Amino acid sequence: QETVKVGIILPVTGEKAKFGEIEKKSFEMALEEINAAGGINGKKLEFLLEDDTGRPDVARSAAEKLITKDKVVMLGGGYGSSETFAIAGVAQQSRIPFLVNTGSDDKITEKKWEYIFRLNPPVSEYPKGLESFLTEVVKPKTAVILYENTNFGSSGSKEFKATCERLGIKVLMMEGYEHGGVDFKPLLIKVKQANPDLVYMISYLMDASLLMRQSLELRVTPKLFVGGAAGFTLPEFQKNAGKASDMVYSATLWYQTLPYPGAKKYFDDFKKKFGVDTEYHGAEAYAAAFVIADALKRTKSMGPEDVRQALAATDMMTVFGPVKFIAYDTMTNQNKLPTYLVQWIDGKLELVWPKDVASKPYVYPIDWEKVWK
Amino acid sequence: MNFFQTHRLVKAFGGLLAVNDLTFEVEKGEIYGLIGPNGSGKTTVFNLITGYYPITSGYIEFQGKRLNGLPTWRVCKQGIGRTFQIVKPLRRMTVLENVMTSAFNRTSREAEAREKALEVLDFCELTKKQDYPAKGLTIGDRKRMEIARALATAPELLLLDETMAGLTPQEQADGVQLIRKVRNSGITIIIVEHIMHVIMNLCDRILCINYGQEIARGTPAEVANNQAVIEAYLGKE
Amino acid sequence: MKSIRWSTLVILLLLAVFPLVIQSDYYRHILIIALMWVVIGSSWNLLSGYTGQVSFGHAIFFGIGAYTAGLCTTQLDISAWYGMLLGGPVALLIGLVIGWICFRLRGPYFALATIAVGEIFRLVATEWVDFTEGMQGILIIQTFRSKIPYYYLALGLAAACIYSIHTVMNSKWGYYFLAIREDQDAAEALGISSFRYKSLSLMISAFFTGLAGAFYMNYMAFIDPQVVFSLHFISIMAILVGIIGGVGTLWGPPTGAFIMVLLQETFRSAFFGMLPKWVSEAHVLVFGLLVIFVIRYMANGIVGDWGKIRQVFSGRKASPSAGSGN
Amino acid sequence: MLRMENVNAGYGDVQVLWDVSFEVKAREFVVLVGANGAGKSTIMKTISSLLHPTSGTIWFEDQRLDHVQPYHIIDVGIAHVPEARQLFPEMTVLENLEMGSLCARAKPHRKESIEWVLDLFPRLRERRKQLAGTLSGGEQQMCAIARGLMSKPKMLLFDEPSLGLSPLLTQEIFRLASKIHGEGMTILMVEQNVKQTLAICDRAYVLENGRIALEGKGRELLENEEVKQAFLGI
Amino acid sequence: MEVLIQTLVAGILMGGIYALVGLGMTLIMGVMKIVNLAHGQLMMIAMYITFVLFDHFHIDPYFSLLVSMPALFLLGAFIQKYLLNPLLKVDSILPENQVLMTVGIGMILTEIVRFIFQSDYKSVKTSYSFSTMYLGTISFNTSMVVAFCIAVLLTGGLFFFLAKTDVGKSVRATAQNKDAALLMGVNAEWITILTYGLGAALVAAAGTLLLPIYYLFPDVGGRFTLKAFVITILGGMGSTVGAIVGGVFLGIAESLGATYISMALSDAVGLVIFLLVLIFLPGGLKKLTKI
Ligand SMILES: Nc1ncnc2c1ncn2[C@@H]1O[C@H](COP(=O)(O)OP(=O)(O)OP(=O)(O)O)[C@@H](O)[C@H]1O
Ligand SMILES: Nc1ncnc2c1ncn2[C@@H]1O[C@H](COP(=O)(O)OP(=O)(O)OP(=O)(O)O)[C@@H](O)[C@H]1O
Ligand SMILES: [Mg+2]
Ligand SMILES: [Mg+2]
Repeated sequence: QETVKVGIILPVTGEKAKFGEIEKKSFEMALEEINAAGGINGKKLEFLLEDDTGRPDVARSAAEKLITKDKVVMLGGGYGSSETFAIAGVAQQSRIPFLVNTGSDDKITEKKWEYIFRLNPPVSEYPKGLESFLTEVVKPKTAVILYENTNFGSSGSKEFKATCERLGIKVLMMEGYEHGGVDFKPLLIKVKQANPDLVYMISYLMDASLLMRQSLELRVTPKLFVGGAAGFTLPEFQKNAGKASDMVYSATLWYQTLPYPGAKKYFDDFKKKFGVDTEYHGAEAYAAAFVIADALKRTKSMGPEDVRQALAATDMMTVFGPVKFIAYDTMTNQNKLPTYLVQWIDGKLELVWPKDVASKPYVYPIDWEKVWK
Repeated sequence: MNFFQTHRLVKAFGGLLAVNDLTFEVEKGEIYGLIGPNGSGKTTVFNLITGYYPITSGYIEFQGKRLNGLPTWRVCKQGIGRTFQIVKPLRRMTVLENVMTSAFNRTSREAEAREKALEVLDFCELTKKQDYPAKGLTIGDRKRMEIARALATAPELLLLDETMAGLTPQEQADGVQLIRKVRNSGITIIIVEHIMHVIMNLCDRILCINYGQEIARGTPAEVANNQAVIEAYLGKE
Repeated sequence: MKSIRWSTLVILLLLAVFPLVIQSDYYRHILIIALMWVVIGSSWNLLSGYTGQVSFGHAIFFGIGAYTAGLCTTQLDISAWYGMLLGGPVALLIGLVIGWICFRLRGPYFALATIAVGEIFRLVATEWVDFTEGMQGILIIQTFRSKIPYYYLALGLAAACIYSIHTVMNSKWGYYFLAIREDQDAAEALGISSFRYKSLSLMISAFFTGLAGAFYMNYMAFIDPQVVFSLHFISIMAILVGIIGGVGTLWGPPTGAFIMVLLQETFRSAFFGMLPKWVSEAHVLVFGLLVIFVIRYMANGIVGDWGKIRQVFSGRKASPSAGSGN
Repeated sequence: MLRMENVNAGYGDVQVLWDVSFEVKAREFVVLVGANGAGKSTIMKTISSLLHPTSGTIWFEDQRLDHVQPYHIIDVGIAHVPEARQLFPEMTVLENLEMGSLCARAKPHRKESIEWVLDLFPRLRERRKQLAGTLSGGEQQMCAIARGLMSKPKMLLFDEPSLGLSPLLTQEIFRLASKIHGEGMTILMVEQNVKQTLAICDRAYVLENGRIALEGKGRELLENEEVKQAFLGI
Repeated sequence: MEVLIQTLVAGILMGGIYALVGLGMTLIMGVMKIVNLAHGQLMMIAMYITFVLFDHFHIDPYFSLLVSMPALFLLGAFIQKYLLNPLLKVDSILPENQVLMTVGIGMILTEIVRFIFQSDYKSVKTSYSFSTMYLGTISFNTSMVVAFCIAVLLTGGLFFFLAKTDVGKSVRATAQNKDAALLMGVNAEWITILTYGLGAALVAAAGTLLLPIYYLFPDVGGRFTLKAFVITILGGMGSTVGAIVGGVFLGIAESLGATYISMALSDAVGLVIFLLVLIFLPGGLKKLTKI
């Protein structure tokens, strides 16, 4: 039987494999559903998964292989921003469409590369959902920004600083750190000294939980802690940080209770199938699979130019929200999505902002002494 | 001006004075013997001359030039070659390569170095073994190679540290011949050795030290009959 | 130390016609990467295998070369190709400074110092955001869409590197390098300034590694500090290339480079998709096993122990090998 | 006490010992002489099992030694003072001596033994806290011999004990060897100081290219023309 | 002032953990002269053992020391016997072959763990995970205080072992001259196996004690290997007291660096000190403290 081949590049080994795994499973889950529902106009859809091991040079090799050897009709995946860049470079040059679903550096869609499409919002927009919350509810005067100095962390922190300045919030301190640290206390001592209203942290999973645990130890008590997505929304964060995770806010791109068709079902099915929780990365991947299938169903031929046009004409609903690739600000082929605010309340992650989609009312102000008892 | 001299040379290791106020001079063309009990500081003197250890005080002069503070390799360039008490062959290089390496001291051309090396090997009667890797040599041959290597740097002063230890009497006799030959080719030699008949046979003058200090000096006969030397070093036979 | 033989010319010729015969950009890409590793591995071997100063920090020079090229574009607004001119010399100068610091140390201490310096470079490149763009890395646009120019450039670089090393090793310097490796004290006594010659060896080594880095920038069009200054993916990989191929031999590192790059790619892609997926997931495991196997049974690498390997296959008994092959 | 029968041994493919047979009786002082590379040290290593023979047997009292592990040798009662000293360079002289008395036989007497050997070598007493690696050549040799004595052995293997020692010390060491021998110790010694050793030993073997070439009483060999020519350079 | 004191406290407590990591290394690298690039990976294995014991059998991490240390001892002994010892018998051009072997071992350990546990982050949460003691406004993390005390105890034990016992002396002797050790009746092979095993067991203690305050994933080891080198060189090769002094020194330096320079450069602070010590104080702090 003839198949339609699409290359998917994800880190399934190496340090980033944790999220690569979730995305890989989501892609596979989606693939089963797509093929069960008739595939691509009767042809079977096939995902050729390549491991980029979290390294740009390997990602590039993988892309080269998929394009020239396997002759895939398009590419998907792209987890780390650096790897995504490397893949995008090859894709653009070889004129093969590439749908990015996680790599979030703004620059990826700022190059006017017509073959590169992005499903997820760029990192600068992650705190958009937070913005209205701050202006309407908290009205903080001062803030501290902590970030891991990866591509994701440093560009995110810059954007948030700009946001703060726009909102008239004084940034008392903005400091990066090398991820994987054991002892964040020296950093947090300084935060305590600065005594800000808001602590905004862009951290991956375990740094996030250590930051909160050690804040508890040192009794760092701003009006609120907010995570910039990534680590703060995962179940492991709560598991590791325990009571230190309580009442912590986080920006997020997605939440299972959002009123998108199939969102809750995807979340439940994933849990049933693999026995573990999924989160926004998984939803991105799952949605990307359907966007790919949709475009391939609509394309005139499997030639790259036709596929590109089909992708560009996408206008559909997914578990991750509506998908439509447009040009706005400095970006092209970028999907525009709202972002949200979640909060850990009594050990559960709840969607708290915007109010109209909230799964539970937000808790504010917070009495840390009581929470951390 | 002496060809080579040390003046009030001192070397301290922590509190231990391994060389203590040692002054001696060597004339061009002679074979000068340095003897003394074990641990009296002979090897240390060599290490001071060749710059392995910094000098605590005093100075060393060679052909009117101070050697103090010169790094080892510069001392060699000045024209002083040495052998090691514990031989240090370049193990994975052949005998020829070993000697060529030191022949490069005076030339940068490979062919010239090879020629010089072959000449020295012939002189030291090692030609037959030139293609052996150095690690496969017997002790006797290793010591020969040490000498050959030191010679190939074209030294004017050669420091020999116990080159005869561990050789059979027959081999020692050959060694004595070799050293004579070296001297006859115009090279000055300072020799450290515990084997008395070698020292007595070879040396023009001898300095005997103990605890880093001079206890006697003079011709072989004078030193051999010196009471202090007999007590500290030679013993009664 | 034999002169270059006709077999070398045959290999060169085969490599030269390869991209004309094989049309797949994928295979060309793999060969380009392999050739780049030939340069890095051979350079590492000059310093570590021939001169005995085992470096765990060659990523420094690779990174410096890559960043020199990248910064040409971001800071000076000139083509990253100028990096091919500047990358080598800049790496060489940095090498001189690093040598000045680290050559006071011997053996494992030297190795540890190079690890530390390498990590410091990585951290600085990460932190000095204004200058290096930090973790955002440097992204340029590739000049050529075809692989062919990159291929011949890499081939030329590899050939120049091997030829230079061959020439150096047959000169006075070569003898001096080996002497320092075998016994530094003895070498000093023979009039060899170990510091000077170790520095020379490092400078040549850094120069070519820097060129490889500059090439990488131009070819990959994207770099960031975690990649080009990586301890694991550059420094240790350089050692693996050297050791598996055979340290202290001219053809060892090139052999090692091809084996490592090809194996890595083969396993990563699960034998080009012919084997089940878990093979791909296990590729680091297989790598580790390979390393252990080679070190355990072929201590001098594939080229260094070639005699031994041949004998195993022809069923004869191995005899102790003599001297360093070349 | 020690008997070697038809031993062949070597390193890798290179055979060094060819069909070597000899014996050392209890309380005897036997010397091995031979040119460089004749295989003297190899014989010593074979006895102390650092090297296993390819064929042949070695008996010590009633035990076969040819395939035991080297670390059992000291329990059997043999102390090997190896060529080139082989001290533990980063341990003090005292610690080196203590290492000599690890075996069950010697351990209880460690304190007395240390005093005893330090009396034998006053120089070592001066240097007892110094790291062995920084001792002069001769001091190291003394330390190695002293360490060998620490195990209260039944038999001592000396490999060129006078190498690098001053004439005075050389005499002292030979005197010492005679003294220990006089007190009932069995000794097998390799020496290049042929004249002096042959004068004090009971019997000697001459080794040539890995084969036993001559055997005889020390004094007799000293008169032997072949020996004179080969070793005394006369 | 409070900032400074809290920074110092954080540094000293971190130093306790570092000392534990360095202690195993000082035995393996300082005494045995094996540059062990698999050190962190051994620690990682110990952490997984602790994790499994906690997760499946609900055994407290402090009790699982009794399992993780012996288990790592066996693993270390296995590595030494079958992988490292055979290397001593071959004549290779670079003595650093052995270093590479440990790189390979590290890779394999990591990948095996990844095979079993995937790349997921794991952590254990005990009743005392959040326990903190306060002295005025200065906080002391209880788990770290305990780790510090155990580090002191183990250092004392190891010091006594190496300096005063015959087996300990045999360990040093074997490292310095294997043939001579054999002649002294030391079963040298067994001693090397014992030493590496002990080193592995010590780093296992570090891993187990770190787990309650940290987390684990297959790649957790690498950064600790580097720390271990820094500490060992800082403290002086083979010096047990040096390991704890070096550990605390590094902890304080990093903390001060993080507070007063930048958190992101705190690792660099450690590395720069490392280089300075290597170059200007060869022999490390041992040279100053003489132990
Ligand atoms: N690096 C060092 N540190 C401390 N003491 C040292 C060092 N090198 C030598 N010594 C001491 O200095 C003294 C002189 O040693 P040296 O090696 O010069 O003696 P030597 O005369 O050559 O003896 P031998 O004839 O036994 O070779 C000895 O007591 C020795 O212990
Ligand atoms: N470890 C080794 N590997 C290979 N060959 C060796 C080894 N040790 C010794 N040989 C060789 O074995 C032969 C005998 O050596 P041995 O050390 O027994 O001689 P020896 O009689 O003790 O000489 P010397 O007087 O020089 O000590 C020599 O040819 C030597 O090169
Ligand atoms: Mg001496
Ligand atoms: Mg011998």
